[in-house]
Amino acid sequence: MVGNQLLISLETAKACYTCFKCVGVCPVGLRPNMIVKAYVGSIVPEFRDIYESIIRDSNIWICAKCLKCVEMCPQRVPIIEIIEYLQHVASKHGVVPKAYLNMVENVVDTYIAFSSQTIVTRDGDIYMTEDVRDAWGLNPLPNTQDIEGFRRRLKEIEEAG
Amino acid sequence: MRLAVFTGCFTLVKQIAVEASMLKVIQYFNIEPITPQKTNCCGFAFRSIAPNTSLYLTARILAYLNTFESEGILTLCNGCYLMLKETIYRLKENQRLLEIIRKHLKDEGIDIKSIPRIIHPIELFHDIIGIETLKNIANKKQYNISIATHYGCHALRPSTLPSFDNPLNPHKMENIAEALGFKTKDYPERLDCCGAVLLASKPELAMKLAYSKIAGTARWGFQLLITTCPYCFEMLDSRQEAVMQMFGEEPKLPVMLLAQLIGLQLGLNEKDLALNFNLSPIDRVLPQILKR
Amino acid sequence: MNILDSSTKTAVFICHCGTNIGGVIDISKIIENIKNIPSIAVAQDHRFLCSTDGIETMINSIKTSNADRVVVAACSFRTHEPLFQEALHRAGLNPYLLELVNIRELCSWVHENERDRATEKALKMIRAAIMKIQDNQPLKRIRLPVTPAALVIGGGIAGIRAALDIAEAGFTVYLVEKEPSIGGNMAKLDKTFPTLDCSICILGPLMNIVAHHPNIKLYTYSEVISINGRVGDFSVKILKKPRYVREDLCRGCLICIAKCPSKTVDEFNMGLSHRKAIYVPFPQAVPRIPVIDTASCLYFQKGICRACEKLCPANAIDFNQKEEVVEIKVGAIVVATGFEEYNISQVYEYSYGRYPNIVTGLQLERLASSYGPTEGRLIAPGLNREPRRIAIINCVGSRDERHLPYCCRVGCMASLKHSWYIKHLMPEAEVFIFADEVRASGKGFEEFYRRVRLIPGVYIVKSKASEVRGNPDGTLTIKAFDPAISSEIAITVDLVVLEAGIVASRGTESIKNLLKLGALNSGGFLIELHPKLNPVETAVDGVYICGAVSGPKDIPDTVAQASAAASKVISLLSRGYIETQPYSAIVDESRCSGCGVCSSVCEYSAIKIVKKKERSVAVVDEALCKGCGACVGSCPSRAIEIANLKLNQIDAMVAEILR
Amino acid sequence: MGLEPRVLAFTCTYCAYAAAEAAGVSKLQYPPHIYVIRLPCSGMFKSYYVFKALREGFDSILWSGCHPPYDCHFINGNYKARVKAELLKAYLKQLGFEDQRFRLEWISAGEPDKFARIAKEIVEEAIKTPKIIFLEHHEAVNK
Repeated sequence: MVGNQLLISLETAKACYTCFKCVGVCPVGLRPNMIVKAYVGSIVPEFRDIYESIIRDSNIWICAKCLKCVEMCPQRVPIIEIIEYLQHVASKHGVVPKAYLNMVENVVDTYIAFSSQTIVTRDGDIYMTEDVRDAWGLNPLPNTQDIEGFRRRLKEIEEAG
Repeated sequence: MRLAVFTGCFTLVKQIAVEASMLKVIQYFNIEPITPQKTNCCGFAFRSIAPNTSLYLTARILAYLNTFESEGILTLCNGCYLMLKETIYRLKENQRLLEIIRKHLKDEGIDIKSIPRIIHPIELFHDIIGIETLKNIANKKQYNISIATHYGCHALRPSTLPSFDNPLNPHKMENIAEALGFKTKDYPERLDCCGAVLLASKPELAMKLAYSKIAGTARWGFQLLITTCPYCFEMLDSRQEAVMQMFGEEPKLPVMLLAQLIGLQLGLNEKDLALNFNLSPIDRVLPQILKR
Repeated sequence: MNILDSSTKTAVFICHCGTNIGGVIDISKIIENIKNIPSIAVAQDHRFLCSTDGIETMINSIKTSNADRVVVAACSFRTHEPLFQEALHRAGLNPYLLELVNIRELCSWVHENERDRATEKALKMIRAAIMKIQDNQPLKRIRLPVTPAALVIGGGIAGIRAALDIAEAGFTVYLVEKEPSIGGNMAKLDKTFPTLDCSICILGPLMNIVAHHPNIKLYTYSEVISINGRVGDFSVKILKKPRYVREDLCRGCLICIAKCPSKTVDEFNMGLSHRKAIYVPFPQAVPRIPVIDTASCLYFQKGICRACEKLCPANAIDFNQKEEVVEIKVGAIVVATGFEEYNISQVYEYSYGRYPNIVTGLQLERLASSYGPTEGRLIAPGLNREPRRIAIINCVGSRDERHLPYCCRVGCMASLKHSWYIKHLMPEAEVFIFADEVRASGKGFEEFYRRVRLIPGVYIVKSKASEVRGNPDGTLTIKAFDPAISSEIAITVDLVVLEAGIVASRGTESIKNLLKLGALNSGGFLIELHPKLNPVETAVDGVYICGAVSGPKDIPDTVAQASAAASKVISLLSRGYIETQPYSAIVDESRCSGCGVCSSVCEYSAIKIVKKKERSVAVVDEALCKGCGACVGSCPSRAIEIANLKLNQIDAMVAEILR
Repeated sequence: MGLEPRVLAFTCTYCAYAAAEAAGVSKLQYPPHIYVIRLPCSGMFKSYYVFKALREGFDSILWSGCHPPYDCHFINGNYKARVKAELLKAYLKQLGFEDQRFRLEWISAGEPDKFARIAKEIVEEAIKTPKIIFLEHHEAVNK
């Protein structure tokens, strides 16, 4: 789910006929069909509990985004979009792994998702990122001079909804 | 030919070999790489938690690279490749958001003027540089090395977006390896996930996925695995020892980048190809490949 | 024409069709409106105009009001036009003075939520028809004779049954089969579900009757290459491919096959074994005359060998045989070209084609068959031993938006039958069936399902298998999720059977093009005229379809359709004549300049330019004219028109809709 | 009430009209502004019908038949329609009619959803397109 076109049409999601193919193929043991069902049923009170528990449950974040379920689904249910939608809803409720927030913070501070770190060679030598980049004649990491404007724009964009 | 090279954060800070080897190799084929100084995260990490921001970040890359004269964007990372492809498609669908994003881009003095071609390294070697060129380099030399190919999930899937190969039964990487004189064969774990997406949030699960990928591949008797993606490389090469130890096994599968493999054939030296950063036991196959 | 000073009297009848029309459209409002049109003699509604009471009311009203034209606003002309035309006839009117307005399919059903606008639209449609009918003329049908013979294309169980039924009624039947033997897919089956009777034992006798029936002329190893003409009078060209074995001399000793040194892949055994270059596809083949396959014959490829020619005691081998084209005349055609399995190597997750021990359902039939490649011993290809554990995966390619959206209708039962085969041949084996649904709707099917469930060692997993993966030792692992135990499972087996989806056979499209049958359904199936009411008829008069060519079917349904198609053919042939449609082109000679453009666009050569009183004018042969209107579109002088669809009638409708 | 705009669909009996009826059978809903006239074959195409309907006050015209190459029940009527329709399209453009005023579509009997979709599209387009104003002769001269 990229872009706030959140509501995946119910019609494509309801095409699911519960064949469990997505469950068998999921490498991390998610139950995509249950997530789809919860999404479809989120407007019916009887299914609402499941929907809410999925959102509160951090399990939804174990999706490895390998997209195998999407490829194998015989009814072309946009499973990954539903999962990402529910992740979005969950993050709005504060359920989001810390690692994601770290990455976000990094981007806001330095344009990129990771800060410089140690790199090991096969011989056991240890270098810092900047030194390796320099030694191999590669560009240095991005300059963070005008990061303030970048931050402001990120904020405005997300609020534009 | 001029190509803008988008490295992506993980290549930038960790898997420097991906960038170093690729830049060296493509220059050999008369491709002039443009390596922009300004760059930002492709937004993959924001996909679900801040979808608009993720689109903006990718759009910013597209707009910034627009300022250079190039025939396309070569993305070194599968995740970035998917984000760039998907964003182009999404922004076409959502004109309103596109306008908002363009307004912010214009603030910075950049704009999405044209839609560039997004190029995956495999596509570059197979379709742009071409199999015939690679065959000439190999010069009919045959190696007794059986190579397992690893494309990575986001290089191929989802099949709803345009793809450089058949998303469910790709063959271009095999073609490249065979053109270089290596043996390949289909194996069931070929399209499995390396687990890297979970590396930050669920490291143990990520290691488990990497283990089943490595162990599953190794049982077919391959001598070498090749990939292009920095994340897949991290999981399968850099962390192979840790992954295997977690399950009480020894590292056993040499892993190399596609660009490194081609670079060795071109006679580039090991330092240029940054082969000292490969932590998997590539010493097992390196002498055989170097013996030209 | 202005209806205000019209001298015609029009009767209008509007059908409620229960609530189908009346539930959306305000019919009383429409009646009120059209009653004010001066030319209207009577305007009535009825709950079900097609009922006996409706028809009687209609006839009475026409008679008492002395109406000379009738507009009926109801359903599709495809369903009830003949019925209402008959009513006009009984009321003493020419049946072509009827105008049918479809306010159901084209209005009430498609605008269910917009009652007011639907009512307005229906009113306009009816008023337009009233305007149009003012210019309708009485028309007459022409009778033409019917050739008392039929062509049946396809020699599977459907074609065999249809041919036998027509032949039994005393008519000549030409049965054309592209393979060297008749029998089709049913001959490949070992047993049939749910009764488990031996397939060839019930098919074989029928094949032999076909071969010797005095009214059936059998063309095997032949193809239909052209079809021209119309219902009652088709001329058909059949291409007889050379067998290189003379049918009149061969005694069927098959010594030639025993001595042939060249081998190639056996198509009848679905590629699981080899056959000789000279071969009969299977022991019960009809006719039992060998065919030489030139692609693998050493004589045709390299000019050597000729062993069969030397050894044949009847001197039946003839390497100089040529293709032969036979031309026949028939009154009706039955298409029964059947099905084939979908190319499931495209369903990548099941790895068909990557490992030898993954077979399709039909391949398993051959493996289980006593005249198959292993003579009835079940051997896993590639492993060359009896499999101990077998997985059967259903719906491969079927019910899948990426491949075939429809159900194959036989896979569920076939998978149960296959597990029965396996347990019958190897009682110790373990069988896993992966089926997210088991569709057992036929007679005796659910009972059979229960019977198989109770067999020890048969396990049914109620989900679609996710993936099939090979192992280095040649076994295969199926990954799936079992909802019953709510857990992922990985089952390692020696043989995987994929129940493949079903598509129309490869030749169907070319037959469709020869016959101008129009579109195909997904899967390449031919479309019936009406899915409920005309399941064996097509859009082309005199052309009938039966069996799996119109969609996946099991054997009982196929045979029932074949007999249905045959009875349609018999009633056409025994009546002996057809009546043409009367909507032919008519020429206004006062406007015609004789330029001949109409004649040049007519595909049926129905228009000739004739000199009449020093002027050239176009003349239409009504027996040849199909009423397509191509001439109308081409005429620069507006001199040629289609009867009862004249230019001014269309103008009148356009003007009335906009009024 | 009021059905504005108004769209006229000429359909061939064997494909497009069959599709329109099948759309009814499947209860596919589309706007009621579209009126269907059944012709035997799309090959009956005559520019006159289109001009006449536009002149009389229809906003858009749909001409529909069977898919090329083989679907036509009358051998090649769809090709005859296509040749003339393409000419007409060019001519309408010269006369200043918008492109969406006239559409040629192939709809097979098995595509009721396509008929419904096109009906929806063409009506929506017609709603967006301003009414045609035909000037009387003297007005045209004055302009």
